[in-house]
Parts: sequence; C-alpha cells; structure tokens
Amino acid sequence: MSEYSIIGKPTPNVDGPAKVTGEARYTIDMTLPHMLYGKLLRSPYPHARILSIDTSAAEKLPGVKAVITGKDTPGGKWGLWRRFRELSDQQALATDKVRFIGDPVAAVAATTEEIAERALDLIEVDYEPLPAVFDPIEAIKDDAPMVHEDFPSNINATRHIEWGDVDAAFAKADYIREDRFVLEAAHPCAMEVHNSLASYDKGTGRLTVWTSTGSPYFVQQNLADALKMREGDIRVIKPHVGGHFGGKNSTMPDSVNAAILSMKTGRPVKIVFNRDEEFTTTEHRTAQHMALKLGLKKNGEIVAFEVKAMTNGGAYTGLGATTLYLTGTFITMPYKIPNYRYDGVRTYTNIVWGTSIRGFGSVPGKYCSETQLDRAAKDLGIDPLEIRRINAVAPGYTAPGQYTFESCGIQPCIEKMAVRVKEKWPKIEQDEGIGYCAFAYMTGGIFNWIDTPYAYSSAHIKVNWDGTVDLYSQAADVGQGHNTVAAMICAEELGIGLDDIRLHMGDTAHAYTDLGAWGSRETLMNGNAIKDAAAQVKQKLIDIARMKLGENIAYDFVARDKRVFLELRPERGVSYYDLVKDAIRHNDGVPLTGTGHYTPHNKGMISPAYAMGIMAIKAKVDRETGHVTAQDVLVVHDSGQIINPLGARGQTEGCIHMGLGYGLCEEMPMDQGMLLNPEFVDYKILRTRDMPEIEIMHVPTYEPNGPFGAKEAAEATIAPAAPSLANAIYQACGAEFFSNVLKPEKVLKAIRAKEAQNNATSQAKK
Amino acid sequence: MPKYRCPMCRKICSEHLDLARHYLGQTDKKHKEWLKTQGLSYAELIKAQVTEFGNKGYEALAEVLKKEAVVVDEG
Amino acid sequence: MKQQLNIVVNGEPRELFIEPKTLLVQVIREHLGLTGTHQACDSSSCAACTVVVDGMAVKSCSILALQVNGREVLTVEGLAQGPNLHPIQQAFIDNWAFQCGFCTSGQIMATKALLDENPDPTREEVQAQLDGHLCRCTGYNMINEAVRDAAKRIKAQKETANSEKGAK
Amino acid sequence: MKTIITDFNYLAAKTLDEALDLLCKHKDDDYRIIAGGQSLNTAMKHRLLTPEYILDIKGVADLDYVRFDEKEGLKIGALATHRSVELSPVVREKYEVLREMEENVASIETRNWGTLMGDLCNADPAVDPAPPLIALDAEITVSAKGEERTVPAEEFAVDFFETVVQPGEMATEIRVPPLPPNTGVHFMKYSQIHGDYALASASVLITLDAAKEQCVNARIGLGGVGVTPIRAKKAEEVLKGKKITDEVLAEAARVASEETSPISGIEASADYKRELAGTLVRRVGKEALERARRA
Repeated sequence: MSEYSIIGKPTPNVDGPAKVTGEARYTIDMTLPHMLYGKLLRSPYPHARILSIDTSAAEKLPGVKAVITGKDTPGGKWGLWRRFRELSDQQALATDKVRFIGDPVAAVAATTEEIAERALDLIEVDYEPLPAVFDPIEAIKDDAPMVHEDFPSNINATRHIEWGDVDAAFAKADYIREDRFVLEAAHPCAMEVHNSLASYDKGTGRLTVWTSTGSPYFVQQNLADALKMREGDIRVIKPHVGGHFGGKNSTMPDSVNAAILSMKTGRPVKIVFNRDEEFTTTEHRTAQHMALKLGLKKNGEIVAFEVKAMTNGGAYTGLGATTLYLTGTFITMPYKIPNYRYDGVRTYTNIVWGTSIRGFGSVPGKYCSETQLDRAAKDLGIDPLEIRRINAVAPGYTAPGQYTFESCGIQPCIEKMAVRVKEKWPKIEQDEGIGYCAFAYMTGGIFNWIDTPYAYSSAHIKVNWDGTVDLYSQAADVGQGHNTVAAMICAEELGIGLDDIRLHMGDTAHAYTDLGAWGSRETLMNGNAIKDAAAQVKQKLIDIARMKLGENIAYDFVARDKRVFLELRPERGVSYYDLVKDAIRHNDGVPLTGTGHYTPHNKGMISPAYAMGIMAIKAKVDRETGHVTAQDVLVVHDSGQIINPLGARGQTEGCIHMGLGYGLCEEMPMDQGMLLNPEFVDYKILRTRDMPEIEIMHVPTYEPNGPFGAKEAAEATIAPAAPSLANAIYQACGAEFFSNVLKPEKVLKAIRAKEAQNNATSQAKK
Repeated sequence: MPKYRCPMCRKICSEHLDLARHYLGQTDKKHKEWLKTQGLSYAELIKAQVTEFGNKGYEALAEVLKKEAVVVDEG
Repeated sequence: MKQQLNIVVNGEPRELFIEPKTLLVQVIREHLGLTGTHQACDSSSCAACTVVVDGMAVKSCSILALQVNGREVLTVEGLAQGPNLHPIQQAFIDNWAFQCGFCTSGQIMATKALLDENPDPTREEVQAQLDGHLCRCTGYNMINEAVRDAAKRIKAQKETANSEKGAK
Repeated sequence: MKTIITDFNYLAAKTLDEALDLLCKHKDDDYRIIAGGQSLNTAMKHRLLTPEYILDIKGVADLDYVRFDEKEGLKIGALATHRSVELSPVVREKYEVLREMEENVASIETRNWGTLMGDLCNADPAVDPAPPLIALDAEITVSAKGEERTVPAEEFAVDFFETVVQPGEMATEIRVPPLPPNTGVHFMKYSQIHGDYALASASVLITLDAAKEQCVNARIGLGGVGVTPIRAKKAEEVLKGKKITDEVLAEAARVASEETSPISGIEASADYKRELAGTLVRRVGKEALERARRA
C-alpha cells in the first residue's frame, strides 16, 4: 500500500467538466449589463514626444461614452518591482512621450467594440519623433537616446554574482574556451489574449476587476498604485485563465484603462487585446547577448565559469530585472562550479519589454552553456553524457551565498538516462544525433520585489456540517492544474476525497494573500499553506476522535479514507463525517476552520527547493534543406514526490513543446522597433505533426521543504529542449550554433561552414 | 582588520572590491552622482564589467574607493 | 442592412437578423451567448473557434454567418446529450488532454467530425486531422491519446448498445 | 479580437447565371467575390480590403462538382471545396498528385469550407494547387456574362495576389487533361512547420516513351519562388528527349532554380528559397520518374 491515498495518483483535472463542455468562463467570455467596450490607441513610433492629442472628433461619434488621454488618468506609476519605486515605470497612458511602438496614448469606451475601433481612427495625435534605440549594445553607448530620464546609458538593472577565485582558477585550467551568443526573443502566446473587465461602483467608490492574470494579488497591488486607491477598495477576480506562461504577471494597460474608463463612465468596461496587440505590446522572453568563458581540467571537471549577459530589456521593467538575475543562477545548475562570476545588465530600449517567461531566465542561459559544454567535451574527447555526470552536484550542494539543493536526484537521473538511451536508441543512422542537456529549476521564488507585508501564500479551510470542505485561496490555476493539486493536498491531509472539496480560488476578496502562479511556486508554497490549514482542522478532528474513543494520549491517529483511526490499530476509528458533526456541535455550531500560511525563511537567495534532471533528444538533419526533425525525446526528472502524475506529464510535454519552439522556429524579428510577425500566420508555433513522442521517467526524491515531499514539476524541462536539439545536430554533423531558432536556412549555413572548415583542415593536412 | 564604509550609505565591507560590487548594485541617483565627482561614469564602469571577461569595472571603482571610502574601526 | 439568418444550433432552430459582415463566431458567442467557442487569433490560423457545420469541422471566425444560412451548427455546448458527458469529453478529461482549456472546444469539435468520419484513427491520422489546431499548453501528444481513447469509448458504447438491442 | 467593421452590401447568387448577372451589374463597383471567403474575411478584418459589395457565390450549386471523363479529363467546378477534391475517388484513382497536394493545404477546417478555385483566385504566390496544376497542364475557364475564355494554369496569376480575372468575370472551372501513358507526377512543398505556407513547392510531370527510357515530355511547376507560381520551362527542356539520370535531374534542378525570382522574407532569404526550389525539383523529379516507370 502506498503511503498516500491521493497524492501520487493520476488524477483528472478538477476543472475538467467545465472545460470540456464550454461552461468554463474565461474573462473574455464575460459580459455585464450596461457594459461598454474599451480600446486603446497606440503609438506608431518607437520613441516620440507627444505634442498634442485632439480627441474631439472621437468624442462626437455616436456611441462613444468616454475618451481619455494621459492627463485624464490618476497618473500613478506601477511595476512589479514595487519595492524600488524608480523601477515602477509603467503608466496607463503615455503623458510626455511614447517609448515603443504600441505604447498606449489614449483610450476609448463605447457601446460596441466596432464604435470604439472607429473612434480610435478619429483621434489626432501630433508626435515629434525622437531618435530611438533597439539593441542593448547600442543602448549602452554614451550618445544613445535615453528611454527613461535618470537612467544613463539606459541601464535598467545590473546583476553581479561571484564566488570562489575565478581568475586564479582560470589561470590553472587545462582547457579554456570562450563563446559568444545572440539569443532571440520569443512570445509566450497564451491562447487567451490579455483582457479585463472592470466595474466601478459609483455608490461605494470600490472597484471590481476580472482579468486574465497569473496573480490577482499583483494586479490588486498595481491597480492601487496606478489608480492611487487603497488596495482594500479593489477586488480582483481571476476566472479561468487561457494560458499564462509568465506573460501574465505584470499588470497591463488593459486592466488599468478598463478601470479608469469604468470610473469615468460609471459603467462596466471591458478591454480585449487583438492578437497583434498581444504580440506587439505584451511581454515576451527577452532577446540577449551572452558571452561565456569555461575552464576545465583535462578530465572534464569544471574549475571556473564566467558569464556576461546584456539583455534587450525594452521600454519597461516588468520582471526583467529578476530574469536577469536568474539567468546568472540557473546557468550554473546542476553543476559543481567552484569558481563563478556573472555580470548581467538589462538595458532599456525602444521595443516592447521582456520579462519572466516560462523558465524564468533559464532558457537563454542554458542554451549557451549546454551547447558550449558539448563543444568542450568534444575537444577533450569526453562523452557528452559523461561530462555532465562528472560535474553534476550531490544532495546538500551549496553555491556560496546563492542556493542549496536539499533534495537532489541529478546523479541517479543521469545514470538512468545512460541506461535508457542505450536501450531505446541502439543504432543512430546517418545524419542523426543524440543531444543532452542537464537542468535544474526553482520551486517558487524567495524574492519580495512586490513588497508584500503578508505571507507568501495562505489558505483558509471551512468544513461544513455535511463534511464538504470549502477551500479558499488566492492561488492561481492558469491551466497548469493547480486547482487539482490544491484539492489533492487538502484531501490527502484530511483523509477525505476530492469529491468533498469545493474550491474558491483566485479572488482577492475571498482569501488571504498568495503571490500567484510564477516561478513554479504554487505546488510548494500554496501546497504548504493548504496542508497547514488542513492539518489544523485534522488536529481538531483527532482531538474529538480521541475523546470519543477514550484513547491514550500516546497513541497517534491518522486521517485516511474518510476516517480518523489509530495508526497502529486501524480498526479503532471514527467516520470523518461523524467527527465533523461532533466537532461543530462542540464548537457552538461554528464550522471547523483552519488558516494556513507559508513563507520561506533561510533558504538562500532563490528558492526553497529545486527540480532537476536530464533530457536527451534524438534528431535528424536534412543536409540539403537544413530541416531539423526532433525525432524522439527522453527526460529523466527529479521532481520530488509527484503530486499528480497526469498533470506533471502534461506540464512536461507542454514545456518541451515550447522549448522546441524556442530552438526551432519562434522568433520576434523587428525593423526599427516594429515587430514583423505579429500574427500566428508568421509567428510559428509547432503543430501536432511537428511534435515527437516524449518518454518521461522520474527519479523520486523527498523534498523536505515541500508538501508531502513535493517540489516543482516540469517548468525545469523547458530550458533543456533547445540545447538538447542543437547538441543533437552538433553530434549529427558538427554544425555549431551560437543562437537559438534553428530555421532551415541557418542550419544549412552552419552545415556549409562546418564543411568548409573540414575541407580547409584536410587541405592543410595534405 | 579595517573595514570600509560606502561614501554614500551605511554599507560596510572588509574588501574594497566588495564595496565596489555593492556600489554598482545601487540604482539610486545619489550613488550614481557621486561617481561623477570622482571622474567616473556609472555607465562606463558597468560597460567595462559586462562587455569583457574579468572584473574590470569593479576593479576600477575599487581603486577609487581605496582612497575615498571611510575606514571604520574593527570594533 | 440587416438580413435574416435561419440556422439550427445544437438542434434548436434560430432566427436572427444580422449585419452581413457578421462572422459565424460572433453569432455563436455574442448573439447566442455560447461562449464555449473561443477565438485565439485574428488570422484564421489557430482553429480554436472550430465548430461543426453540417458534419464538417470549420473555423467559425473566418466564415460569414449568412453563408451558413439553412445549415446545422454544432458547438461544444451541444455535444453532450442529456445528463452525461460525451465520450470525447470524458476522454479529454481522463487523458489530461487540456490544461488551460482555451483551445479545447475547438479540439473537441474537430475530434467529433474526425471520429464521425473515421472511427478508428491512427496517431498519424489524428495528427493530420488536428494539425491546424494550435495549443500552447499540451504539446499535443495527450490530445492525440485522448482522441484515440475517445474512439475506443464510442466503439464500446456502440457495441454495448447493439448487444442490448440484440438481447431484446 | 478583430471583426469586420467595414459595412458592405451583400448579394448572393444561387446559379452561375445569377452570379454572372450580378458581376455584370457591379462590374464598375468596388466588389469582391466570396466563395469560402476565409482569406477574404481575414483581409477584411485587418482592413486590408474594404469592398463596397460582397458577391457571394458559395451557394452556386451548379459549379460544385469534381467530374472526370476519359476524353476531356478532370473538371473541377469553382465551388468544389479542397476537401471534396481530396476525397474524390476519381482524383485518387487518376490524379493522385492532387490528393497529395490537398492533404497538406492549410488545415482540414480550411479545406472543408474553402474552394480550390478560391485559393487560386486569392493568388498567393505560395498557393499549393498551382504547381501541380501547372505540371498537369491544366487550364482555367474564366467566364463573364455571355463570354468565356480559357487560360493555362501558369498564366492565371499575373502578380502578387492578382490574376487574369477582370471586373465582371469569374473563374468557373479547372480542367485537367487526361494523363498520357507512361506518365508520373509528384508534388512536394517544404515548410519548416507542417501544414504551413510553403517556403517553396515543386511539382514535376514526366512522360516516358513506350520503352520507358527516354523522357518525351516534362512539365515543372514551382510555387513560392516569385511573385506568382511559375513554370520552369528551361528546366523542362533539360529533361526532354533524354534518359533521365541523377545527373540530368541535378542539371534540371540547377536550371529550375535559376528560373526563379524569390523574394526575401523573415522566413528565409531569396537565395535559400532559390536553392530550395532546385532541391525540391530534384527530389520530386526523381519520384515522378519512378512513377512514370511504374505507370
């Protein structure tokens, strides 16, 4: 018998019935009586001063109820780095100048979407175009145009990490290589675009906002800043969310302007972005330049590693500063690196800004470091899997001043991979190769840039007379399956069934704080809070059971299968349902409640726990067209105790899909700040026929910081997909890549370059 | 062993290089402005640090801090 | 000038007066309030808005509603008959074939049309039929498994129904 | 999400005669013909097109056919959907290449509603049906009230999103002649993502002599490598009259790629597309040759 009755069992999604019948309501599906439709007028210039705005013609259009510009807004600036006010740089509508193509300058509310759209055409804006800057290397120059005043050379944030004696270690290294990389931007492309519905109550002065977000709490805080209101006068509700992937952490102009328009008109206002607005004005994975210097011993042991990163931040901060830091940390994992130095600078530029997209900084960095490691291994004549094994960390490993891996299954993961690869792919054909990448990722961030005074996560439980449990939390299911995980953890702790649990999630008015879904935090942080709340209720039930059974104080009780019974004598127990009734009777008719919370303490700079593993991809290259086929994927993953194997698999499959897209086809080419592919016609996402089958194996560990030993599941697996693929092509034909997006033409060029190099070498030998 | 205090705030470090690291990690105007009085540019120091391998930006600032940082007694 | 549109939606005859420029998806979502059909793009490239018209899977975002005059439209809301979920819906739940669920109604309606035509598709056939559907969450493999599982369930359901008939 | 905000007058025809009457009447107006309309509606959503009249021919049942007779070959009416061509038993039996082409046109949803003719009339240079129709020596009937003319497939598109169809006219039928004996045809398109627009596409038809030695006729259609789909006539000459070897195919491929004039885009440069066209001609030609030998 397994230790758990619910945890670890494949469990269908608790939101399933709603989602397969069309009954699930997303913000985009919602309307309110008397509702108006809002639209934003956006800048066509990457950088320009606003000289004047004439809204009179738009105001006269029948059906238009409000037209606002920057001067009509409360004027509060906001950002996720709330603790550092100078980095709270977003605003509802541009006042003095626009900073990227798509910066909003005016907003309209009208009785129909069509009238709102027509009204935008009638607004006249007089701009004075300013010189603009689009690349970090240009942005950091002395004479570069300044995107924000007070930020010389457009330096938005810098990060420095250092441990050991890097320079001395390089001096002693047997082998050193330096590589420079250019990483392309990618868009998260959630299927549901950003959209919000705001309803301001004229009588009470309070505001309710429904929005497609990963964190109702962040939106509430940011709205309070933007609107200069008390946060308690703002209620944010997260309905079902059609995808997040890191692109829905920041509060965007949809919710803020819908709120302002609702306050102006006294009517509910809904703003829905078009897909091209989604691409051109919402947050993406940052493009960056990276330089890596790696020092090894002859046997492949890493002795020193140095990384420099310059990221193309864009017009505002978002979570870009955190991403910059995490790029410098995830790139070291899961390896023993005795001497390490990282410097990162994030520059403001006149493009839409980059942020914390799925994988949170790990994706570009790992692409560079893992392709570099393969080249080093080849030069030293070491097998690529072996060099990863040699350097992989052991449980308890600490990167000085940064992070500690408590549970850590990377070594067994690599061993398992070595065995499985031999079984699965005994023969490699011409133009095929196997590429590897080891990886690790956090389980929720310890950071508090949002400056919350509250616990990082909390949950409240109410047990009713009939034994049904109401679970309240602000935690956000954005599609990752957290609602299912939350119900499972609650049910396991109380020893009841999923059918007993009623979820009330993602509403700032109904629950205490949770910081939302980012950095793979909900399972551990919200899970701990829920477990804590449930444990309080369980204790009350045990107390009643002990009293009823008259048991000795020394005997332990367990709650399981809807009973509470003696651990050593399971036949002596009481029905959960009877206990609940007794408990409520004993409590003067008050339902049983528990309030749990979790905040990490003394867990380093990043996270309380890390998931990790290794990926292998078998790929084939067409030497004539440059086409790369990812044929087969193997992952061995240490994800602690898996809560829901179905959900964990789903997340892993999805991460690999997105990771392969990063490696193969997703990019955001721009010309003078204008995105050239702002529709799915031109922004390529892998389709079903492009996806290989994926085999996922687990190395279970027990994570002491997580609920039931759980830690992050699967977000770790987005970063390794692209480097595994690039390494597979490198193994297949020697072609080397110093940027992601292996479009056929790039691959063909790399193959030709390799052939030319080989020819030159053989000529020289003659 | 002597310790050194940041000329602009209360941060105390035992090494000049560490103090330089602290200094360039600050994004407020006050810290940036003082660099100008020393003939240094915040942007240039960051640029030196991030565009070339090594610790060039910090080392340059550490040299200045060696002269300018306030020495704090051990006790 | 508004024109009359007569369509049968989920088995119910509907008579509407609409602007000719109205797209089928607008009729479904805005006029009829059937918001289970979603839109995720403006370029006819994602197939989230797929509904079944006269047995064919089509993209409701790219079709003028007047062009379906006189036809039968099936949306996700009309798939399950009576109190139980349709086997496709149950298979999608049991196989974790969705995460955020936003593209799911399109995937399910395309599956309905596929299985009506080909009751026992291979992995490759499912891929070929659902290739136009963008999904950002699942990586598609679990959808593919759900579709084939749904095929088995429908077959089993038919066999049970037949044997019950035979017994009578 | 975007909707069509341009108001237009909507006029629907139920027969070919009605359609030609409407076209005649609105010849001088700003109108667009709509069949499946999937490209047109998207263009209108983006306000790239803002016509005053929409002439709906989707209901013209007398043009919804896929027919074959031994003498005249295959006839595809203007309202036949992609899907009906794909599933047509006679297409499967006699013109396998058209089925192969259809299976990779966009998505099944698009093929269910969209017509093959509408796709040709939209005149995207990468349109999938054009190369095989060029290789098959198809011709397209263009009708106006009381008039009719036919145009070879390779001359149908005249520029980027522009065809020979003039105001007052509509394309009504595609006719594909019967395949001569000892003939093989193949089509391939390449896009990095399955089912996507072609970076380049090629279709090659090869007819061998009775001994199945010499190539007596060859036709090559290319897509995505110019402002319109093109016929690679010089490359055809390389094949004609020869025993086709790998070397001959390689030479034809080289010549074909020289006949292209692709445009650089974010997806690939002109140079890449030019080379890709050659690679496809070689691969497709080899399969067409095999098929001709088996025919």
